[in-house]
Amino acid sequence: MALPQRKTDIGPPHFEQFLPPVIKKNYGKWKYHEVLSHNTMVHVAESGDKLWTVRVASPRILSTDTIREHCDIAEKYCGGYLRYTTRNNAEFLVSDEKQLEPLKKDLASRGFKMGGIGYGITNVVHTQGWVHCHSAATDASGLVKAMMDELFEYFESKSLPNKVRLAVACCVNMCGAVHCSDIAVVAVHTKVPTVKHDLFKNMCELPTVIGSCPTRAISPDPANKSVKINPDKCMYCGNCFTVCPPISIKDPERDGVAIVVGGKINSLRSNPKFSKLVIPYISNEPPRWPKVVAAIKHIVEVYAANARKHERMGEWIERIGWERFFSLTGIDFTFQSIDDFTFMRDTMRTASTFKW
Amino acid sequence: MALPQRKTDIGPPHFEQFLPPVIKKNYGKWKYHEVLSHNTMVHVAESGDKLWTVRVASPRILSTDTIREHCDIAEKYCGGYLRYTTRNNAEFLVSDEKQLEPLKKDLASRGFKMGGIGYGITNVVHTQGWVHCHSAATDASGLVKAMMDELFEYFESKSLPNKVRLAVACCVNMCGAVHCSDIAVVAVHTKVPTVKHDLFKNMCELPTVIGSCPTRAISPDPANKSVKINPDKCMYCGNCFTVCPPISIKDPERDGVAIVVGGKINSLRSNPKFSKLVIPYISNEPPRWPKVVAAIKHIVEVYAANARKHERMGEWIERIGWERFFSLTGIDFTFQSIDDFTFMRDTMRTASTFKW
Amino acid sequence: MKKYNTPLIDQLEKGPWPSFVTEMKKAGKTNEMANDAVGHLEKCYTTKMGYWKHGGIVGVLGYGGGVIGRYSEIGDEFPGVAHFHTVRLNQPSGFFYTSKALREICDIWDKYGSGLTNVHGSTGDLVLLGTKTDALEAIFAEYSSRGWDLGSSGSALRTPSCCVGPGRCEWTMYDTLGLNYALTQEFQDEMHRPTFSYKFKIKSSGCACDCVASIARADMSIIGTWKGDIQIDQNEVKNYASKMNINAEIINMCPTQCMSYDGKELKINNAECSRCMHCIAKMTKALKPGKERGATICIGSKAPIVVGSLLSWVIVPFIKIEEPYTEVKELIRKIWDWWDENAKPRERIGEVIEMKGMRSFLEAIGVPPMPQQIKEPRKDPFMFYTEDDIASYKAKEAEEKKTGKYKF
Amino acid sequence: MKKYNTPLIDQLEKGPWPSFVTEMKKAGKTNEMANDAVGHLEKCYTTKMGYWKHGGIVGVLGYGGGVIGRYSEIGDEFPGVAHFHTVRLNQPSGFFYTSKALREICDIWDKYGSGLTNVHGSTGDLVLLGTKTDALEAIFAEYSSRGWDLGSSGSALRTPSCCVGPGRCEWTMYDTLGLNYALTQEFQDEMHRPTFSYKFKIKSSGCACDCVASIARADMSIIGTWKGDIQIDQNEVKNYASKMNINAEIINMCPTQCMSYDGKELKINNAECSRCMHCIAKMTKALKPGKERGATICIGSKAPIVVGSLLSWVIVPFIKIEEPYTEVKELIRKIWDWWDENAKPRERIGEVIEMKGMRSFLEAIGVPPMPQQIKEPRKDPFMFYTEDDIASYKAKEAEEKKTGKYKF
Repeated sequence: MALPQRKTDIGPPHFEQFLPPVIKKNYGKWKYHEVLSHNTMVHVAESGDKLWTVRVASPRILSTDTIREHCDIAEKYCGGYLRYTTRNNAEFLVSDEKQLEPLKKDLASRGFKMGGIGYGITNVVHTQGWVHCHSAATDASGLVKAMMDELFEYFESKSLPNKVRLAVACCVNMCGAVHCSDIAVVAVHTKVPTVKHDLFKNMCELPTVIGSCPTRAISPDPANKSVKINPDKCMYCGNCFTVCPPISIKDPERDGVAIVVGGKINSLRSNPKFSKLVIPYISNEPPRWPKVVAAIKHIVEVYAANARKHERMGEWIERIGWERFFSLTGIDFTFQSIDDFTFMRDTMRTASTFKW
Repeated sequence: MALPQRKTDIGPPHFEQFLPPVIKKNYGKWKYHEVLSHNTMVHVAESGDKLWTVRVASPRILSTDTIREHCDIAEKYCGGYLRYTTRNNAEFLVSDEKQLEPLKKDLASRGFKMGGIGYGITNVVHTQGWVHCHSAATDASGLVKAMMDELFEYFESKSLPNKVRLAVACCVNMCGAVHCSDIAVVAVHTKVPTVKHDLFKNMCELPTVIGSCPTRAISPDPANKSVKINPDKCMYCGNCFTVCPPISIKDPERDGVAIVVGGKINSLRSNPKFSKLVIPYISNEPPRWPKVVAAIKHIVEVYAANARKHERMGEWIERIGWERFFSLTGIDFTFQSIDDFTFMRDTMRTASTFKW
Repeated sequence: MKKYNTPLIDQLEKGPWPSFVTEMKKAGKTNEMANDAVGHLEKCYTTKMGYWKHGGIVGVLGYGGGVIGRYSEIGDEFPGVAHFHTVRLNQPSGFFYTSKALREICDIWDKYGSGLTNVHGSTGDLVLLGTKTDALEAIFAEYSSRGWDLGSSGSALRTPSCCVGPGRCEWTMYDTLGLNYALTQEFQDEMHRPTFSYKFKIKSSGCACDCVASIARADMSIIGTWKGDIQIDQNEVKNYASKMNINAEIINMCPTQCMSYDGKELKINNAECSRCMHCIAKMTKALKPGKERGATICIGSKAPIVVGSLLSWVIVPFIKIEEPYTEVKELIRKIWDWWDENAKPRERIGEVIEMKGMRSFLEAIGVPPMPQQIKEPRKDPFMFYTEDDIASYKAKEAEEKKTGKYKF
Repeated sequence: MKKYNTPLIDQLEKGPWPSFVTEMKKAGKTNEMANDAVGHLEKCYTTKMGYWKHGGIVGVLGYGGGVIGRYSEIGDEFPGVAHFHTVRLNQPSGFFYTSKALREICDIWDKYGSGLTNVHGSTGDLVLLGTKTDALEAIFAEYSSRGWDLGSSGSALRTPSCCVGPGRCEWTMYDTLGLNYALTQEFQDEMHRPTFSYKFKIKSSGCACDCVASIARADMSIIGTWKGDIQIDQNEVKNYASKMNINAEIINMCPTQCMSYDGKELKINNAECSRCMHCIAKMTKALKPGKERGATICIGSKAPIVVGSLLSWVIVPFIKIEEPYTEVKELIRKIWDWWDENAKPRERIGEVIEMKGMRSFLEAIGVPPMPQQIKEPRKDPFMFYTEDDIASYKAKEAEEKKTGKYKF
């Protein structure tokens, strides 16, 4: 069969054709909403119309079969409309309350997991990992699966002082807003990369490679028509590898993950915050990364036991002080947590006021 | 007359010989103190002994005649003991309450000004200025005199929400803790320095001059055996002039002063803070710098009218927000207040939460 | 179809959370590429290493982006993933779909690709995961003829994305879906033909809740905000009072301490409110944002590479966001012009502003300095003065001498 | 004696604040140097420029510092200030004097110098302002024979200074006067013979009120602090309650919110107290610091030159400060050793730590990493790992596998 006529620069379809009638009618005229449970919320329009949302977990990697199953459900209960969220969940929207319980029953019977609304843990922002990325130092989807299995009760039913936003980055490039999460896992390299000098001059541009290094650790190696890397300055970020394939940084036994905590995106109460490094290294342990999962669960539990209602992880930590976070969690404080990169001036303590 | 035998490395006299008997007796055993007025406080020892302190203003530059007059007073009322403070006031100490009023009466009759204790304005930390410094861009003592004449009521009797610590630096070298003052005046240059190339090679070391520049604006000028200064990078700090006399930066009509506010040293309630730039330039107007004095008085008055009790200038500003400080004082916000030096990352606002 | 033994990743099919391994196997039942992707992944888990090569340059005619080339180092062993390119399909604003549209997307993808997707990718595109070079033109023809275009990749405007906005949120301060669509359409050329120094992301959030994380991961963050008083329904406040401790949960958590509640009436000193959304988000029936609505524009956020992560900086405290969005579009073009003139290759705009200084950037785009742009003024008195600056200070002083009144 | 016409600086003799011009004129009545200093200053005020040259190298035999050479560019016009060197006399701890001692200092100074002084200079020395090169040896002989030594200048340990401490303050957590004297005596060589990369300042404050501003202007800041509970006299609390609003002024201003007062009893959760001194400073009769006393050692503060001002960083959260101060002295020598090995010329220690990293410094002086040293941990996951670090993580993990218990 001949291919249809291609069109360029048409952009995406206009979103309006995908809006359910109740949304089209009440577009921009919503009055308030209420969280009814971990899996359901209702939005009420100024017109009095109501829209119920049921949120369903997704592994983000979906087969077309599963997408079609989403479609089946949408057609059965939602007039064929559905949407996905920024954090990769599916959402089924009904404007007729009578459809709500049958929808949820059907979802449950098909094995779909509902939850992720309100003060708990929703889906994890993450990167491609070994599934599809060239610079991955770990698998992201596997870590997410292992974490969410363990934390599942916080998705489905159990509440926390506020949301806990999790993220996984399979290298320090950190696609997605991993660097501002309540808890994030970031894969790290720990060894200076090696350079295949014979391939360098054909595959890499010298100024680009030198410029790729955030710590100025790379300098020309004229004898080899290549570069050399100063081990005293290299922080193993892997950016040189990204711009120059003959530079190799992967090392199965030395690659691992670090854990950062206390970031947030929204401006509620306090400004957006970066996550901060608290555990510098855990060995890469596929398929279920038991120590990483245990560490995250431990941090969530200490937060749950100590934070005040509405306090995000980072707000709680800033109220009690980072020294208290380390003592409450029992996490070892290491040299790696002391910033010796761009923020040292603003992160060292400049007062004798701290807690013992 | 022959000179006496010199001794080296003997260090200062031991302080103990200069302590009044009441202090020797109660050394390290003070129980509490009370501020009795802007010029008098009493310290009470665990033994019940009391020590009254009367604080007296000083211009810091003292003639030996005036020091001898301090000595006369100390001998008359204080057993010959006296001390000076870190902020250059003189203090007369009496352990016999009966001496207190006669001491104060005598001080007043000789024209000495008493005050500077408690929540007001005490003496001004300052540098040498034109009186004695080679790199001065203004006179410090003259500015202090003009300021304190205008603010004198806050020294002698009028109270503020908390102390207001003033300082004057006659260049950005900022001897003394000028950079952490409630309000400080700092003299600035505003033009790229000129270089006398013919003198350079005999008087200056090339690497030292290049290294002296915080913004890497200086590069070698091989043709002149000298250096050249990139006007796009120079921030007129004058450090190159300090290490190399043939570099000239003074300019009577362009030199001026800037005003920084909101710094503090102690850790009470909040951590020590740097002062921040709010007025980037006022022309140098000796002998009495009327606009500088008016600006400082205005800031003090706005602070007095708006801060809560115990709030230092910087604490008040941080509570209300810097945007509100600018609107309350009516000070123009200029590009100079936006950090484009080392702290830009931490001083730009990264949230849509601010006040109109 | 080859049957792989996958003892390691099989362990990721256990447990309550939906399993991506199950999804991969599901697609792998009928699709050779997906099946080899399963075996390939098991190998990664066994050796604790990835095997994907750096992306090569692949794409569709006339476009410089939208497809990410991906090849395996061990394609001999897993021929189904020897080529395994990603196709980015530009998602509709707000991720709204009909089942009809999704089925069409799936059908085409099953025909040419692995049957595996990401719904959605980090930037927002609907990601079609794994196809071969020679299928790309057919894929593009099929999708574009049905109204779907490719998203973006490389040194280009990346696919813009936005929060659900007026589609389902009472707090949105402008039409995020509409703006997002309009910007995407306006800048098709900048998306599909990479001519920038590096990537540029635009994300639109309707309010300070920032559900698309624009402040952290967009070179341009457009965040809804308002002027004017928060609208209070005192009756609803009373209803909340019966189920929550308003003083503990609202008043005492207000960052500016601009509210009070005496058990009868909630009072807000709106002049001191910073519009953080806490009170509104917790008492959504009782409180509504003010009536003059628009957005704050922030610039520059990015992840750690190269010299550390940045959050976006406030540039324009308030701008109206109204159709046809001329003001925003013009601002974007001015921003790109300055970036283009000043950036070295692979420099994000935040990095260039850091290098060249905020003043250069603000002057180029015609925005004056405002205290809303900063958390606090500079500390060190090292600063640039132009000749014009000095002239204007001197002129002000001359004026003051005449009037006898200082202007600071 | 030449009589200068000084209309400009005469205006600085008016007003209530004591006038430095009056002081200069007073000295100038009988002293030619001081008289010319008056004329010289009037010229500065007239032209709005200074006329002092860069200091040349002058001093006394065997010392490399303590005297600052100062020459006027217009010495022909004002011969009395052609040479106008500064002599720094090392002040006694706490600036305590007897009139006898001061008179002796004045008499010698009138004999050889301008009769003008700074009581005191910024670093703490009693500054004798203005003398000639050929008088320096006589000045030193006269002062040193009477027990006074020179302070310091140049790339050396600068004259240490301290707050009034146990001399007259109930809050001092160690003997600041004693420590200051002991350190000054211990390091005479380092003060008088500059062999450092640049200046090094030590300032000792008895508590967090930091009356000598050590946190802002000392390469080594020694700030008194304590462990253990704040001592409360509940009766005195009641007395304060009759004259102040304890909840408004104390409880609500506590930065850690670790206090409460119900009108009867003041309670402090000492575990959460950060020892900021606010409550103690405002209720000095009722509250006293805890009983285990010592100091926090912070390193690195300086003014803006070269790359911006620094406040000192916490290095040793708690150290006992007790005679003979061996631990502090040893720490100082270790700090100098590391600085000496790593600094370029004119690099302050804070700048070197920034360049080389805190870890290098802490390891060299034998101090472990502690969360008390930081306000917050690093943001970007760019970090160094040593082979030993990795080995110790691996060993910990091996141990965990055995015990089945994780240690994070």
